[in-house]
Amino acid sequence: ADDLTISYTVTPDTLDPAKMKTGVEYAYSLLVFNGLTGYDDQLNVVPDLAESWSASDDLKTWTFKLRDDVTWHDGRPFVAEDVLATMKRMLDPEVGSRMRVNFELIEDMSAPDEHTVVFNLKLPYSTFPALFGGYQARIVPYDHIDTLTTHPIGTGAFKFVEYLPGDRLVMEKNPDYFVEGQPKLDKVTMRIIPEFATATAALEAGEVDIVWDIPPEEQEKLASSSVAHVDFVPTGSWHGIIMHNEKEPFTDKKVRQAVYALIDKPLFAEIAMFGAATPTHSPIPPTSPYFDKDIPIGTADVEKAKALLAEAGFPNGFEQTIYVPAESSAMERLAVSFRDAARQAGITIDIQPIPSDRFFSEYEGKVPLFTTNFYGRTTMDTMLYPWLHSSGSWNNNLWHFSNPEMDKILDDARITTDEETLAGFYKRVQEIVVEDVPGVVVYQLNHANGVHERVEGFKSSPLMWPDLRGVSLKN
Amino acid sequence: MDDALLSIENLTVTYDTLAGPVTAVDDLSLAIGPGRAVGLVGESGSGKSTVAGAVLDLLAPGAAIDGGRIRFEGTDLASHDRATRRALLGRRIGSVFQDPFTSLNPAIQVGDQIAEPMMVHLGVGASEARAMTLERLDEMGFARPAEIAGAYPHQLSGGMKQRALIAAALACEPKLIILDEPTTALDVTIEAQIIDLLERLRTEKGLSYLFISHNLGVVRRVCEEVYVLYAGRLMERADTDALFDRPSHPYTRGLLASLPRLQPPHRVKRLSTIPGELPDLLAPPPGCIFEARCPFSAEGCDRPQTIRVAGVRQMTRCHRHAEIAGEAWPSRARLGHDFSRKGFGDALVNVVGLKKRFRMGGLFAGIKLKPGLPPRIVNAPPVVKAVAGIDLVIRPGEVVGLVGESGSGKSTLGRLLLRLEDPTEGAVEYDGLAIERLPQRALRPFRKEAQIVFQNADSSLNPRKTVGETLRRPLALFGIVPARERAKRVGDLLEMVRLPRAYATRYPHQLSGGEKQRVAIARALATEPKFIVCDEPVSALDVSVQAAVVNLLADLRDELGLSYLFISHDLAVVAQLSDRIAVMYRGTFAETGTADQVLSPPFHPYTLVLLASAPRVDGSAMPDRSALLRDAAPGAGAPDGDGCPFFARCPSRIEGTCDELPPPRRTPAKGHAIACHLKLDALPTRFVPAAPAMGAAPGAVASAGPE
Amino acid sequence: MAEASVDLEAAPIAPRRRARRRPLPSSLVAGGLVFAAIILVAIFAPLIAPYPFDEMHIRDRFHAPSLTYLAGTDEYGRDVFSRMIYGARLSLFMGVLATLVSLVIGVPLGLLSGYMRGAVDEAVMRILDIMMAFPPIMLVLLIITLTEPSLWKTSVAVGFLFVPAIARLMRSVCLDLAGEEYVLAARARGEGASYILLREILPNAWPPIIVEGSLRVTFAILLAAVLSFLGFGIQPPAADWGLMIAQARGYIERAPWIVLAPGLAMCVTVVAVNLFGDGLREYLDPRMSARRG
Amino acid sequence: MIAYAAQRLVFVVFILVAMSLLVFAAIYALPGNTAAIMLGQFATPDSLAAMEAKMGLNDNFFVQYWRWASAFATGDLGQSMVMERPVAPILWDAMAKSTILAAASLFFVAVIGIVLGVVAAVRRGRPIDGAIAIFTYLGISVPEFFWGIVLILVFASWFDLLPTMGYASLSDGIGPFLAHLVLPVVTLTLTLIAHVSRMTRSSMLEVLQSNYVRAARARGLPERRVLRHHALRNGLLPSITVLAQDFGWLIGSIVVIETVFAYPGVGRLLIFAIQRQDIPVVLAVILVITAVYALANLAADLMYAYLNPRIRYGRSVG
Ligand SMILES: Nc1ncnc2c1ncn2[C@@H]1O[C@H](COP(=O)(O)OP(=O)(O)OP(=O)(O)O)[C@@H](O)[C@H]1O
Ligand SMILES: Nc1ncnc2c1ncn2[C@@H]1O[C@H](COP(=O)(O)OP(=O)(O)OP(=O)(O)O)[C@@H](O)[C@H]1O
Ligand SMILES: [Mg+2]
Ligand SMILES: [Mg+2]
Repeated sequence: ADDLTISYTVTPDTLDPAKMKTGVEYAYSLLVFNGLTGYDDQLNVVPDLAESWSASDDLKTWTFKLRDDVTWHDGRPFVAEDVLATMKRMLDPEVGSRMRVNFELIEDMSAPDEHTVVFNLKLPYSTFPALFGGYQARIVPYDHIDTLTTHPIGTGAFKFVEYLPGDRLVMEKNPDYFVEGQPKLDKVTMRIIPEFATATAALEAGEVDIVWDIPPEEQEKLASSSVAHVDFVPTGSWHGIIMHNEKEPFTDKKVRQAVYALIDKPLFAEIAMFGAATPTHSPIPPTSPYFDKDIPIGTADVEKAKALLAEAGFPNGFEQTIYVPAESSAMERLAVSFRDAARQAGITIDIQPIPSDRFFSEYEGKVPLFTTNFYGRTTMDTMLYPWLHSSGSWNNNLWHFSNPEMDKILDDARITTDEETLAGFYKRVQEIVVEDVPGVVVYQLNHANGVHERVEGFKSSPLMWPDLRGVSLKN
Repeated sequence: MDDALLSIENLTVTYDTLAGPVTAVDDLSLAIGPGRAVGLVGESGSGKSTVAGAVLDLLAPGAAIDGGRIRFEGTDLASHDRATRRALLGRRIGSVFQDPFTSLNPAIQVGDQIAEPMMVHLGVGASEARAMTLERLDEMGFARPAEIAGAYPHQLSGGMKQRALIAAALACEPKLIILDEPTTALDVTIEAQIIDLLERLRTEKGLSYLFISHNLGVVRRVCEEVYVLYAGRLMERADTDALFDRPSHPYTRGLLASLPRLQPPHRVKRLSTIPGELPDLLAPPPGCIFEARCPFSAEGCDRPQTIRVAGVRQMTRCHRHAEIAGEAWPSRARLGHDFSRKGFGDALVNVVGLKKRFRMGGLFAGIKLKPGLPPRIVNAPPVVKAVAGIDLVIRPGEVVGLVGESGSGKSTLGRLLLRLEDPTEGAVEYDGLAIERLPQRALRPFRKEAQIVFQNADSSLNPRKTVGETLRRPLALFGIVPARERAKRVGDLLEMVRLPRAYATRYPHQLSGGEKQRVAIARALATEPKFIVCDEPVSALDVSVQAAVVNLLADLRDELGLSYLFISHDLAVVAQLSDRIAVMYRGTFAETGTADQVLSPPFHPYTLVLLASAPRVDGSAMPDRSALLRDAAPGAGAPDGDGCPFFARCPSRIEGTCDELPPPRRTPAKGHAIACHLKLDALPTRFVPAAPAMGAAPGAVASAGPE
Repeated sequence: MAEASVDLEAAPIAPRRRARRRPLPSSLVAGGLVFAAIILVAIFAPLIAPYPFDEMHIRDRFHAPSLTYLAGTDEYGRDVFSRMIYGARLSLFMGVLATLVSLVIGVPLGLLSGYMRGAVDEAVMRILDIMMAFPPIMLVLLIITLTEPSLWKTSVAVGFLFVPAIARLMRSVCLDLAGEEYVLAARARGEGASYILLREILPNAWPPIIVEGSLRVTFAILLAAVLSFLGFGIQPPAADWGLMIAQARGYIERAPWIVLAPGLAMCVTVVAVNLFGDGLREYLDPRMSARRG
Repeated sequence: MIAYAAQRLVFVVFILVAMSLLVFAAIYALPGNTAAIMLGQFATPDSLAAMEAKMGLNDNFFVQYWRWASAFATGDLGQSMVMERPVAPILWDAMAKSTILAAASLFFVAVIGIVLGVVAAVRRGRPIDGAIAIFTYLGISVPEFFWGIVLILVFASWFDLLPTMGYASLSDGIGPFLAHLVLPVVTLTLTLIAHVSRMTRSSMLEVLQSNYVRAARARGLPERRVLRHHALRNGLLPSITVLAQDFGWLIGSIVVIETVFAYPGVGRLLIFAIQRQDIPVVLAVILVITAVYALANLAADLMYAYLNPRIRYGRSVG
């Protein structure tokens, strides 16, 4: 039988798609569930459970037509009520879904018939369908919500078999999957292997077939391997050095500019990621058509930094602690590089690693200086608005940046469909970011997987989702 | 002497100490024929145990054999490899170590330790070995062998351990047995019984003994031939009778003169001693090693010496043995004070109704399942009444001698007096202070005044403290002398117990048995106490040191008014020192009274046995003990009821009375009490069994004897 | 007094003159010297190390050992040899401080509960049971979250973690020794519990304490490494052997020297500390003689 | 003695109660809570409040404790707040796996450690003594994860002799079951052996000088028997303490081993739960560990009494 094993470092916290927040959970949910929409390789929105959709002219009413040939893993047909139930949950603060903020623009929703769903929005939103491709926006069965965390039932290519926390999550082929010819594998096992050294050894020993999201320092090992290789793709995910704009000394734009001037992005990318990353200015990835190639990617200018610091009243630099999530060696290297660079301008940096869970709940956005990472989003709006708009949810969690021009551009972009205008907007966004420095987005990451030679048809996705539906094994 | 079972030729052993090499045995030759019993005597520290160690190949680390050969059954032991040599032990050469307290493994039941060599050497099965073990224990005079076999060493008294060790040495009936002070912890009745057993084994089975002892009485009884050792050198060798009757070496004479005798009057005479101490073994004098202490020394004694013939089968190492033949050891004895007329003051120690019980057996001993629904577990471990109701008064300046069978509770009583053990019942008063329930902190002033010399000197010395540290502590603790004088005082204390001052730097493991004992005595004296419990303080000492120590104790009593509870199994020593004597049997006093009262008629039947069993150096025949005791083993007592504890062994017992009612106190004279159902006039008066006094009224009160 | 004490003056004062000192066991000397050397290296690290511990030579990352970089360079191009030398500071500090804390608290506690028996013993032991069952990670986490972490806090915390172990060991030894007659003898002299514990029992309890203590130094250093491994470690870029090993574990194949250098340093330290302990234990035992039979 | 053991068993219950309070208080004292951690960066005040209310995190400490404790007392280990699945099956599963690992390691540590210690003591100062010292110190010279990774590289990756990681249940066959255990057990053993063996050596040295060992030799018992029967019984006391302690240390080490070997045990479960402040899971895991640990110590204490008859627990007669 074609049984594929893929390794992850952390165990899923939950099997409930609405509550997910880690790669391993996304991977599972994308195999077991479907969204209304999805993305293709170029990140274009494509149909999934919804066959088609249409918007009212004011971009406030959206109608989705659902497929009628889909059944749940327990045999019940998929209907509009499932979508309504799913979205109701999504909006319930008790559920605590990450995507609730995105969907809060929904005014109300209804199901005129079994295969149609209509959403009325509070404000016009041009990329609304893309939201349904989001990781958490998986459609769940209205009648099995209670057992989602213990025995999830979905519509996806694979059926959930068992989950042993800390050990493995097993899924088997769904023979009734609505896409012809998929899936090809009989069984998928997600193994939890916390240590990459172990995972790569297991890959070489043939005990696992894919090592998901292999960090740069491990990629080297597979370069010389005869049985496995590294498959990678640039993503929209980024690492940044974040300054809290409302905390001293970063309230002063000059200080932020000084910090920016100290950062040699290509060098940092090399040190932190061993080159498996692309320097950039803003959350807009270099792979995006909107990326502004004209803005130079900074190499360090210590003199300029010193001058700026002196102007800001820190001729001798200052002392600051930078917090990093402990589990990420790349971010730690980023911090170490920054410490080294900052020292040249007289800034003394202490590095303080904090266990991730605690870091994200207690430190991020609350301390003056830290590093963090972000998964890429699929639309320009979701990529920029939350971070750079003064009311953006992330902005308020990170750099607390406020620039009226930026706010206006982002607001306008939401209701613009004209490509030309949009391109202009986004170019300006990048200029402001470099000029005003809310924080430093240092580089965009590559997403890499260690793949055994017997795996066929696997392609790393910029969404970091291991799409196994079309994958098969050589024997 | 090629037919010798064991022959030691020119043995020299040295110990490596911080101060330099100590020659503990110097050029010693010795031979033991098959079926012979050879004694090895000599002052404490003269190297006796070292000889034993050398034969057994079990010398302490730091010891080295620097010369000589040891042959067993004709082959040089050094030519054997380790394992072969080891295999001889236990099977062909048995041994009993000097220190019974530490020679038993604390974690293994006594019976198993005895059975083990049988299983290893004789290849018998476990059950058979067990049966044989019980037999051996029975021979050793244990009343209930099975209980002893199941006990752990710490649950046994000193004498019991010693007997268990002898049983283990005899386990496989080896050809040669090396007995190092095998009777130090035994009371005379058991000692006699064991000596009988040894004698029987020798004549019947042809066992040979190397019998190391300072107890000349026992040596005289056991041995046919005696070697006298002094400072590692052989002083004299002779057949037993010749040695005791015609000692050729001055040192031998000194030893014999130091012996305490059982004859009255007691306690007024000082023992004669050999003044001085062992020479410095780091640098022994080139000439006669005894010269410094020899009253007969004359010019020329500092010439190097060889051993020479002094008579029939008698050899001696004395330049002047011919000239001094017949001269007696000069007795420098002077009379001690006599307090008897003055009387004593109020009670210093006052004990009323004292009791102490212990539980016996292993982890699960006494745990039984009680049938029923649900079955219940009851925990009723066997209990020993070590002290079973004692009243005792000790007055200032008074010495109370405590004698009694091994395991009769002497040590326990001693510990109870000092609150080292909490009594189960009863009261102990010291100087008007009820100490039995006081918290330890409140006992501090009492502790300074009341001291103890433990029965086992070895384990009572901290192995990681030098002698000097051990002795300095009480001085510092009680501020007896200012700090800068302490070193000198330590030296004084050492000299008081006849140890060289240089010993202050030694660790306990570098001392011989008797030396440790003396350190322990010195430690007790250091606090300048008023009352000392002396638990067998001289059992490990040779007679000359013993005499010195006894004299010292007597002097302290006379000059400073010290009181002692003096526990010993040596009646002569007890008689020498004590004002009053208590005879203990199974936790109670069988008889109490002044020394003269107890040692002269009328006797408690048990006292009589004790007196009759005491070994004699004069070689006179022992009375037939079988007439004095019933067959029952020592320690056998009345069935658990209230009867007389001596019932089972008493030849004069009154069936139906003695076994059921507690014996009444008969007082033949003021201050003399005998706990016995026999009427006063029926009590034995001579060393012959009295006719059982039939129909003696239980509880009859005897009239006070003549004053 | 007695006749035995006559002519005191004539008797020579104890012949100290000839007393020679007990020879130091070779393990004590060897272990001690190496350990002292390591401590010296730690103290004078800035003088000895060819580079600052955090100086990066990014062009020379993963440089194999050579004359320029004696033990090669790490993933930042920092000189591994220099970091190893600086690492001695943190690792030794951690190891020694933690061990001291645990001994200072654990030994008296264990002695007390082993000697007092009864209620004190039960109380102390049960509290220690609870302490010991409290997972170390939890404690460290508490400390890290409730306060800003720092090396000495972690060391003290680790020391606390070791307390129950030490106390239990001490107690078992003490239970055994308290039954000895020399302890009874001290009680008979009216010695207070503190003297008995410190001067009678403790000297006989040294061997296990020494063995345990020297192992604890090791364990503390190791625990630091494990904490780094689990993400609760020392703050980078500080060099600590454990941290160095933890961070370099991914490069075992590519650049083994990054792991081997601190590993070797730890190895030498561990052996030296324990050898020293063995020697000390031997030296303190009067029964161990230089001459063996 | 039985009464003492029973008393101690009752005390284990007290320990558990005390421990649960302690852990509860500790987690309570930590800044943040499960809801905050689960929502992480995405926490908005309204969702945080809603979630806290749902989880009952706003209640008073004692109410929260009582809610948990009363359920726990009836055998209901509760639900993981994060995973939203019952704790019991997860816990027992992880526990069973860790137990196998721990028991096997402890067994080897005890046997090999004691043997090495005894040999080193008997051959004090000889080359073999040194060799044993070096060997045992090597094990603790570098952290266990290092050994784990090296062993994986050598035996699983280069020689391909053993599985790299994970766990096989007995139903997969005894071969794979054992094969999966080899490397983790070896690693754990390597890191723990020094402690036991050094301690055994030290106490054996002490015992070997004792008079009763000399006496046993004088009875002609073969050296083996002297060692095994006479010396070891007394020399083992500290080793038992150390083993009981190492049991605790093992639980710490096991986290690392489980991480390196991707072994789904209780150590990683605990870390997982602690990091997320998942109170029911943390408590359940810690309490089980505490119970096991307390029982191990009880066993050690009873073992002392067995090996050393001078130690008696409880009151003496009379
Ligand atoms: N380990 C040792 N180190 C140094 N000296 C020792 C050692 N053992 C014994 N000695 C010394 O050797 C001498 C002889 O000791 P040994 O034990 O043979 O005497 P002993 O005749 O048996 O004495 P006792 O009758 O007191 O038992 C003594 O002076 C003693 O101090
Ligand atoms: N700790 C203990 N546990 C159990 N039984 C004990 C304990 N100590 C003493 N006994 C028992 O108490 C009784 C009296 O012992 P004790 O040591 O007082 O005897 P003793 O008269 O001093 O004997 P010996 O002359 O042989 O030294 C013995 O039967 C002994 O077995
Ligand atoms: Mg002797
Ligand atoms: Mg006694």
